[in-house]
Amino acid sequence: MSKVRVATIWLDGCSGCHMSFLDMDERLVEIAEKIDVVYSPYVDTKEFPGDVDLTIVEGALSTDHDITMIKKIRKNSKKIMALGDCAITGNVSAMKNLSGSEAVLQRGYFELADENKLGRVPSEVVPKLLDTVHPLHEIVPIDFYVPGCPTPADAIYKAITDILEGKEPDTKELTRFGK
Amino acid sequence: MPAQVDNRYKMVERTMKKLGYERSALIETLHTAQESFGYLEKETLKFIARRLKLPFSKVYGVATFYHFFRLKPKGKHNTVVCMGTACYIKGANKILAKLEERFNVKAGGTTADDLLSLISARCVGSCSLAPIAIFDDKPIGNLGIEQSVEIVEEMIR
Amino acid sequence: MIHTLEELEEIAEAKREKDSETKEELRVCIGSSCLSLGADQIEKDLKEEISCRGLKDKCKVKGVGCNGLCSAGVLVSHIDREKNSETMYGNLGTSDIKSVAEAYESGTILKEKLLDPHDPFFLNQEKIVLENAGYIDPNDIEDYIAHDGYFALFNAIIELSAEEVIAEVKKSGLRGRGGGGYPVGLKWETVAKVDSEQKYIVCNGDEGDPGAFMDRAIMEADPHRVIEGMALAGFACGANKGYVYVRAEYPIAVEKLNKAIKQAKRLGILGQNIAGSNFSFDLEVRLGGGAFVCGEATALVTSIEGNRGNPRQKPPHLSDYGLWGEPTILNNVESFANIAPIIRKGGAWYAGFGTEKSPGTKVFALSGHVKNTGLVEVPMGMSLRDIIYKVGGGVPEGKKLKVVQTGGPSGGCIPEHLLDIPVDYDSLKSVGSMMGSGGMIVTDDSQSIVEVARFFVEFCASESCGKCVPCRVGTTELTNILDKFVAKTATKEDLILLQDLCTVVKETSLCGLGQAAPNPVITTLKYFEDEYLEAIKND
Amino acid sequence: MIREKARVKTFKINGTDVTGKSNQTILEVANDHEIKIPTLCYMKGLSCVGACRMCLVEIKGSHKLIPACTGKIKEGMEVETETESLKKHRKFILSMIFAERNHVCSVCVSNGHCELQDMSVELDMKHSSVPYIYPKFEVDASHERFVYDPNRCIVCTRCVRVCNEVEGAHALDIIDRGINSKIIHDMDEPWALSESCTSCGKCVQVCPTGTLTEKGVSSAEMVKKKSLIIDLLEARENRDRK
Repeated sequence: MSKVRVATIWLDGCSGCHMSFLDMDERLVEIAEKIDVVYSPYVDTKEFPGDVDLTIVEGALSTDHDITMIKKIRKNSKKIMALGDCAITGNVSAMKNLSGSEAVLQRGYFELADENKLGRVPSEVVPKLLDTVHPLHEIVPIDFYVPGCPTPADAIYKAITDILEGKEPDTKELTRFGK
Repeated sequence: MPAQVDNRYKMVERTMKKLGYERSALIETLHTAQESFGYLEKETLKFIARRLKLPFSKVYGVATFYHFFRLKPKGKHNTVVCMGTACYIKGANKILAKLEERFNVKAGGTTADDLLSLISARCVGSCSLAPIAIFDDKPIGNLGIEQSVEIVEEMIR
Repeated sequence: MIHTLEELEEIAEAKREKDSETKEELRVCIGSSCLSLGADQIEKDLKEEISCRGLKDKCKVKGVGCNGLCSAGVLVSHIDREKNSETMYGNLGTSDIKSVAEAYESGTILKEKLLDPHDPFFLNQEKIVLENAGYIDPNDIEDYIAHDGYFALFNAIIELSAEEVIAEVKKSGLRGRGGGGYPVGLKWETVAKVDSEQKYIVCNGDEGDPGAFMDRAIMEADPHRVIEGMALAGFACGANKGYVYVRAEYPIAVEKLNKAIKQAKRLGILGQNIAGSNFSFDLEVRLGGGAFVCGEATALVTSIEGNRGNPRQKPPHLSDYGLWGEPTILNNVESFANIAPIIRKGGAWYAGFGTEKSPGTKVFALSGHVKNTGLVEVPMGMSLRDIIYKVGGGVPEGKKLKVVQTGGPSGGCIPEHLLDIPVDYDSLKSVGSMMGSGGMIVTDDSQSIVEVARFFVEFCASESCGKCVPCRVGTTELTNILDKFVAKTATKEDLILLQDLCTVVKETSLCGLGQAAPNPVITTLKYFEDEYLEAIKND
Repeated sequence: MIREKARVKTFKINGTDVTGKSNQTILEVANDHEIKIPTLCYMKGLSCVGACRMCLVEIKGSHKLIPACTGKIKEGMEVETETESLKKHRKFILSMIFAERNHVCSVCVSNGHCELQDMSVELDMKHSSVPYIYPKFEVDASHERFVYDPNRCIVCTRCVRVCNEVEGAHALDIIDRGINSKIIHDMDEPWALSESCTSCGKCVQVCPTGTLTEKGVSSAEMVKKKSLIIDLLEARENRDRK
């Protein structure tokens, strides 16, 4: 039996959920026997591949680039798992929505900056902020939700093994919003 | 104490007395207070709360629940645009939008120079004359967009 | 102070005699709509013109309540008692008054302002509630008495038992005119049977539906009729205190009611030992504050008690636990306005109008894209098409009718192809709308249906009291999603969400406002789904 | 008002026979029989308002859903508390509560001790069915011992009720209406300046979320005393009257 093609991606999040992923420790070996990681911050692939069985997405959608990516991911993936509170609720990433992008840029590039040589908000290389940060499911349909901040390794392990066994992931006992 | 010298407080007091200082007199009293003072200031509300032996928070809760009550002073002139259903389908929303734009004030607000308060009403019950607006207590029906601007301009001149 | 039917009859006779001294009358409609057009000035000017011409003894100028045909305001009727004729002028401005007076003096007719009394608008109506509107002076209790006023009350107190009054109301089949359509007689009977020392009669005059002004017209044109109906309810149910809860936005109605109550008290028609009996009934007016939700029974009652108008979960119903926890009858203005004629002429007479399950007549406020806007009273069961085309004169400017909205913001939109349904409680419900209080707003095909739905939902969102979650959050979410449909940026998922939201808000909200708030969306989705689909962007 | 004598009534909850006194609510009888019905605005000892709609139940023969916290029991009634449609409705309504304000659990002092958070697990609500609204509210940290963060409020009004009904101060109430409803002190003044607040802290103890919390505590410490109110009421009932 060929291995399940899995991608992981980190959009607007803190990478905490990816760290948690690594916290699965020796269980990673067990999982690695069943999956091929075809795209991930852990591996060196530049382009998001086609024909992915499962994509695990950390983080919310904050920029035009995030939107392009999630649409591409949806197109290229059979299943998508929203991992962590940012992906599911917007969480900390979406707290920006209370003040708006302009205020956040002001704060980041001027008020808190020691030195802003450009004298303005950069418009190249850095993707453009959306007016509103969205959780994934507000833009594309999502198949599985595994909350947590960050999602504990046990919950990630349970979710992945459940999915590999063809079951709906049941992580109720292991994680919740904010855990 | 201003309550003893101010005639407006006397009006309020009269309403409360008429209703036996019952707690249920609150809304009637607020109506009288708004009529006498033009709007409901916190000081006025606290006066009423003390006289009727009601909690401050409750009085404030009631005063903010009912949209008839104003907690801020009105402008010198006011325009009430009816946004009832009949007026809406006859374009009242466009009149309101135009007035908001022309006089730089949002519905429910007062212009910076305190000249004009723009108010949107739920239904003034004159649906036959839709769209209708009330300019300083004078209702004018079958309004046109430009006409409404002209009337307000004339009014605040 | 009057104590007997004979004394009441004396007042009526004296008034009629006094009236007959002046053979003719010029009646100026001073309903709210005509007032907006300067009717008060016209009344004043006309009085002056007539007295200048030395015609004061021959002709009386009097202000009367709403005549109904508001779109032709200001209206002036010339009544000639000897010839038993009525000439009606419409579309009058202050500049026309001289010509009206001249025409009157010279015995000619002002042709360009003449309204046809045989216009289908007048012919197809049946006036019970509005029988006095446009005829009597609302400021004059004697005028009301001279038009059979308070005879029902005195007759009931002197001749009938409380049970007999209730029996007549039950026989009439009258259903609550405020929207729900609950049988009035049954409601009264329930409260009458409750053993309690204190009971209350409450009249809902809050009329919060935008596009509805029936109750306003009744209170302004014929306030004593409401008082009589409430006093009869008090007699029938053993209540000695009543409240009329009126919108603060209706200052004229408030003024007329207060004046009427004062007059009735002076004559002993309200107060202690009415008609020499041991029945006492007192009435007070209470002002609303501009909250649509206060049309809901439990919210209205808590508002009278001086609180925020939050509804509470029913049961218990008002008949068990109403105002200040006491058994309470709550009906709206139009319901009470029907009572006096029912007691005067009998329940069976009333049941002869309308349909079997919705007897009587109903007053509608016709507005929007229809030629004759105004107040109409028609027998129940008349088809929507007849009301709009025969009475209302159809859609102007040769446009096509798209929907008729009945039942206020929480009612439904009825499309053209269903116009032949009879207008009664059950038929309207069967097409997803409801009777409501009687607003009837006609929309022509220039209107986007999604925008109409959004308008109503936004109304409910801003009128939600905020107590229960589904209404507080759900109506706002509905508005936000409909914004996307209006902007044509909605997705397929939004359409599903819209439907889900409608279901949850409808089924789980605490009170009628929330439960009915999705109705305009549900009906427009049912009849105009294509307009929603068109608003979905493809990408 | 006529008070009827409490009589024992027998009826069914989820097919099981239960008994209760006629003045009891469905929720009270369910609790007595250890049948769990989800609740948020309900708190034993306070008046019932039926606002959160979590405890909606079906009653056979009626098409209307009734909140168990206000619904009085009737002889022979058949109550269902866990039908598929009820579960679906509850989850959807819970979504609405989450979407209404800014419930960012990860940065909340009540994280781990929050009834709203617990409810998301209990009802297995994995994501919000409705879009987030993102209103903005200022935090009131003026009081020396407590903090009020309206961003986390679910408008259950437990605080309003406990202050009015148990403490008797009525320092809190709601202003405005609909989606703009907001809990306030006195006339929407900073908590520290409230003339009516007795600083008893009952509102903090009954608050189901991180809206009303103690100042300067960690999320591990911010555990509310859930039985405080009922203990207090019972103690008052039994106090020595000498």
